[in-house]
Amino acid sequence: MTDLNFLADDGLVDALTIEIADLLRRLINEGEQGAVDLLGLPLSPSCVAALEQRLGQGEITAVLDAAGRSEIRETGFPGVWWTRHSDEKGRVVAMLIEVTFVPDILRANIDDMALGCERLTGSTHVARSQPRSAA
Amino acid sequence: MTGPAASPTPPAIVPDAGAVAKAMRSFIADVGPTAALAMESCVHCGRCAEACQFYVQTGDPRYTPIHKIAPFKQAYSREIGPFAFAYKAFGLAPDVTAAELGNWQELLYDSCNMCGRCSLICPMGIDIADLVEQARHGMFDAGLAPADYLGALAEKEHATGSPFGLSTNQFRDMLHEIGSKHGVVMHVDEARADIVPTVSSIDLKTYPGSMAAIAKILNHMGASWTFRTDGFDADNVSLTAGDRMGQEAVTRGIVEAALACGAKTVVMPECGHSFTEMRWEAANTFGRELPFRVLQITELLAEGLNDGRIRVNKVAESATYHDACQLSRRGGATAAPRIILNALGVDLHEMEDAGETNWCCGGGGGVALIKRAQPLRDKAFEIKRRQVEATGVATVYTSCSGCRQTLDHGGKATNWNKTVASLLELVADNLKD
Amino acid sequence: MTLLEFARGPALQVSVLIMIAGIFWRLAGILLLRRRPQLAAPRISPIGQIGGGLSTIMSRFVPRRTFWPRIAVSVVLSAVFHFGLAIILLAGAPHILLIHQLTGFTWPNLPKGLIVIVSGMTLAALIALLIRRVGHPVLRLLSTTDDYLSWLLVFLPVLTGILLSGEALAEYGTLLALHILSVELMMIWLPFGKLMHSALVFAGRGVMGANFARKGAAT
Amino acid sequence: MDDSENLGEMLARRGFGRRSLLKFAIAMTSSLALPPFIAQVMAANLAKAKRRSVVWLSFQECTGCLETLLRSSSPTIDSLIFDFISLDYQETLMAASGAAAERTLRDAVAANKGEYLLAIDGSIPVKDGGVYSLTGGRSNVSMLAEIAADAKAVLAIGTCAAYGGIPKAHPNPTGAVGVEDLVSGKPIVNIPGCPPVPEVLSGVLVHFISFGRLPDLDELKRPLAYFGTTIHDQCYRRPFYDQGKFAKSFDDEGARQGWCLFELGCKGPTTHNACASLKWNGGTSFPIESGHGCIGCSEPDFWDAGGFYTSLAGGSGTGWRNAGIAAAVGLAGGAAVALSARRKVDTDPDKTP
Repeated sequence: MTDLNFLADDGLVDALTIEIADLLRRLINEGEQGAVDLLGLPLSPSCVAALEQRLGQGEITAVLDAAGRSEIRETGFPGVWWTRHSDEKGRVVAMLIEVTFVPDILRANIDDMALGCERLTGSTHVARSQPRSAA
Repeated sequence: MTGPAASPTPPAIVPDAGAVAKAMRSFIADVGPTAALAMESCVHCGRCAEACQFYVQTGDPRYTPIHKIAPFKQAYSREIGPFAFAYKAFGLAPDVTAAELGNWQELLYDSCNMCGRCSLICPMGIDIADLVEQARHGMFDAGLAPADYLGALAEKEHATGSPFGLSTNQFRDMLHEIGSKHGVVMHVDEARADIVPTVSSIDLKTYPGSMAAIAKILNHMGASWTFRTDGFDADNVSLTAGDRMGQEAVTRGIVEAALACGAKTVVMPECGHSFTEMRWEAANTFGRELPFRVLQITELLAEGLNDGRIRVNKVAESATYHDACQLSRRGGATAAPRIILNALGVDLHEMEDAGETNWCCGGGGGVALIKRAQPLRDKAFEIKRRQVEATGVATVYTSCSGCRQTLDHGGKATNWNKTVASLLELVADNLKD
Repeated sequence: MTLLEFARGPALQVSVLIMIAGIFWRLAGILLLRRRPQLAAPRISPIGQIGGGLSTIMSRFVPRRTFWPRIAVSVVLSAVFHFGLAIILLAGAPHILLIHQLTGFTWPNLPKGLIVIVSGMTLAALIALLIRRVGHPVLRLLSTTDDYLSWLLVFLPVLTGILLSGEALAEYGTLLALHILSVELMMIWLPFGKLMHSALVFAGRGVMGANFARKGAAT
Repeated sequence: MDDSENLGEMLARRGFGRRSLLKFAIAMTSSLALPPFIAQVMAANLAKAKRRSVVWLSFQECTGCLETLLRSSSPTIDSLIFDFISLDYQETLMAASGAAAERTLRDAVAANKGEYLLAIDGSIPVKDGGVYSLTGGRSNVSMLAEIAADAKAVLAIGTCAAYGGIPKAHPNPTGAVGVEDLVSGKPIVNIPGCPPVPEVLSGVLVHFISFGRLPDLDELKRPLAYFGTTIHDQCYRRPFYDQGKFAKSFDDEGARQGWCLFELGCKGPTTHNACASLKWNGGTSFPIESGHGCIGCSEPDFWDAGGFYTSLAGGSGTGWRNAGIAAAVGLAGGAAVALSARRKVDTDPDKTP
């Protein structure tokens, strides 16, 4: 199929760059987080690649393995994160630019920690040898 | 479009309502499929104005050709159009008011030569000249033909058969007088003859020489011919006035005279409308095909020159030729005059738009016979004057006395240094015995 | 029954039938009037007269050279409009498709971009023609409500056609419905007003051509 | 699975932590075309969401909608969500039947009065008192009326439940109608499609569970997030449409090149659905991508909107017979008028001979 993505990619990339810079400025000045849902925008694959190239690579790349693989990468601009979520079949279900100190998904969740804590205490030899209390 | 000049608007003539109704009915009586198709097709594109000498020279939008039949088109739509019932039910096309019709006298007579130039430019193929002629029937029946001169002449023609009220005896005497004056044998009212030449009243009054010329040429040809005083006047002023009864009477006179002497050919004189009437309308007016041929004088001369019955000397002269609209554009006899001029060896310089798309001299269709139309005629003459001067020649030949008279008057009014002459007389003057 | 289904269904049927009935009514109403006899001896044969008629039908598309200077604007504008409309209708893909579905004939179409350009020119010509009709003293004198109504009923289909090709102002379904409805309005008015000239022009020119050829006169 | 456990706990028990839930919420927010920050709120609400009772009534239907919604693919979050909602009554799926099924239905309705979700697939025949579709001897019409009364919201799943669908196609012998024609005074959401796109239902359910109300709907009560644009606007073959490159038959060169199927009757331009973006069978393909034009199955009365293979640009002609009649009427009228015109002219008193 002819590649019709010659449309002015750089035009779109510039527009997105300006918006991201705006969000970053607001985060810095007012501490307000922001995000851009890339899947919601009519972006062609080449345009996404051009944006990715524009934002570049940062110091952190995190991989999340939960209900499919997700990659949370800090771009070349601190506070600007590129998040790509895929489901078990590898289909990209969400892709966004998050402008925040640390994306929420990286932070451990209080409820998970509570359950984890129980399991942790239950995992010692002592705990394992006692009869289990009624579930 | 030259600057709009204030053309003289005649006093509005207000006929009574009965006359208006009569006018509409008589117009409608003539409307057949062709006229109906024409009126239904107009898309109001305004191009016909750009071909009409009176609009072009004055810039007055009222002189737009198709506008000239507006009241009658209204009547047609209301009375016999395909959606007449709707027009009436919704009152779409109001009845033509008396005042309205009165204003149209100037549009249908003074400013229309029925020359048909507008019909050539019309993208819808509407023969506006034909519609104007039918509209004039309505105007005449409503007593709205311009009284000064055209109307008067038509009345006389209706009564006596000649617009100037000449009796047959007076006409016979005039013919013999012309014959003796020009030393030409005149055949008048003979019982049998192959060719019957008819006479235009203008020639009788202003160019008697042309009668001598016809006689001289017919004698030269050794043809069996005769004038017939019982049907001599070809002018048919009634036609241009819109008087169908008068028009029919004149036509019937000529046809019956020709039938009486067993003519094989009737020759129309140097005149436009008479040719149109006799060649194309007489059979319809008479009701059956005519047993004889109808030729315009130039057609006869061209035929004679071609088959040797007429022999002429060469004339070393350069000239131009003005086509009469009814002969060339409307009548299809454009070639004959060229054959004649060529035979005479005339160095012919054709005017711009010569032949089918020629500009009218401004006097045709009875306009020459309307006094108050003089300013309009002068404006139309300006075109013709420019065209003739552009050829650089000294003489303008024509084969229609109407044009000749109009160009003469126009020339005199502007002391024009050109001579306007008759092609017929040129042939007669150069016969080779 | 959405607006589009109405436009493509009953409205299309009714308007086409009204147009057909109207056209035949008007033609019959004209051509069945009493014919005035033509008894004068013709200059050429009946075949020649038919030839004259056909040649006039074609010749009147291009006015005689001598008339051009005075009617150039009218000729150019109406030519751009009529040819534009013809190209849109005969080379536009959806129109060819419509004809194909009705008659089975089909032929290659021009790319949509070109058709949009042509439609733009057609629209511009229409607007210029309207301005001229209102501005020019002769045209203003001659024009009736039918002229302006007929103009509007031709302008709307071209306008809605352009909007439809843009597919921006509203949804495709709505734009297509508006386009079809505007064409239907035009079809309903066609037999009763000036648009009838699309049929009468050939009859008119043909009759004049034949009559004049009969007289050997200029066609 | 006791009723007190909330969704967060159930998911955790099944090995899905809060990150998976947040990831799912982010995906759903994007799918529902909601602003990105909503994901946090959605995730929080989902975690605390209590089990929501759902009653599923199947009326005059072909079970196609049910089949497409209960995918068998590996347990993903949204399928777990389906497990989470307690599908208290579904005739095809539940073990009980006959009188026992009816009791279950009555109990579920009574227990969750005013709180349960009513999902319906299939149209409701109303002709002859609704006799054409009965469940346990009771007409669907009366069942719908009774059970819809206490529902918190009604989900009409599939074009049949939404607009009457194929049973309603001309001549509609059973007098089939959609849910919205019979139920009023209740939030109703139509999820048309024959069958509908599965993700749409999960989107609507998640939205309802997270925010307690239905997502924004268009004038035909369809979720704007999924039905806001037409297939045509999202179609990957749109460039060919714009260039005028159309397949003329299903196996010509154009079709093989993947050109636009407009001329082969595609109803994409007038059909609102998310097929072109969400695609089917887990994003594999959708009708146009597989070479067949869209048949407009998510639009009301799609079955009667002109043949699937006559293009939108086409029109149903009048037929030569009708055209002939019109011409004849015209000719007769014109002739009559012309004859009366002739008579008028002939009887004119002062007509010249």
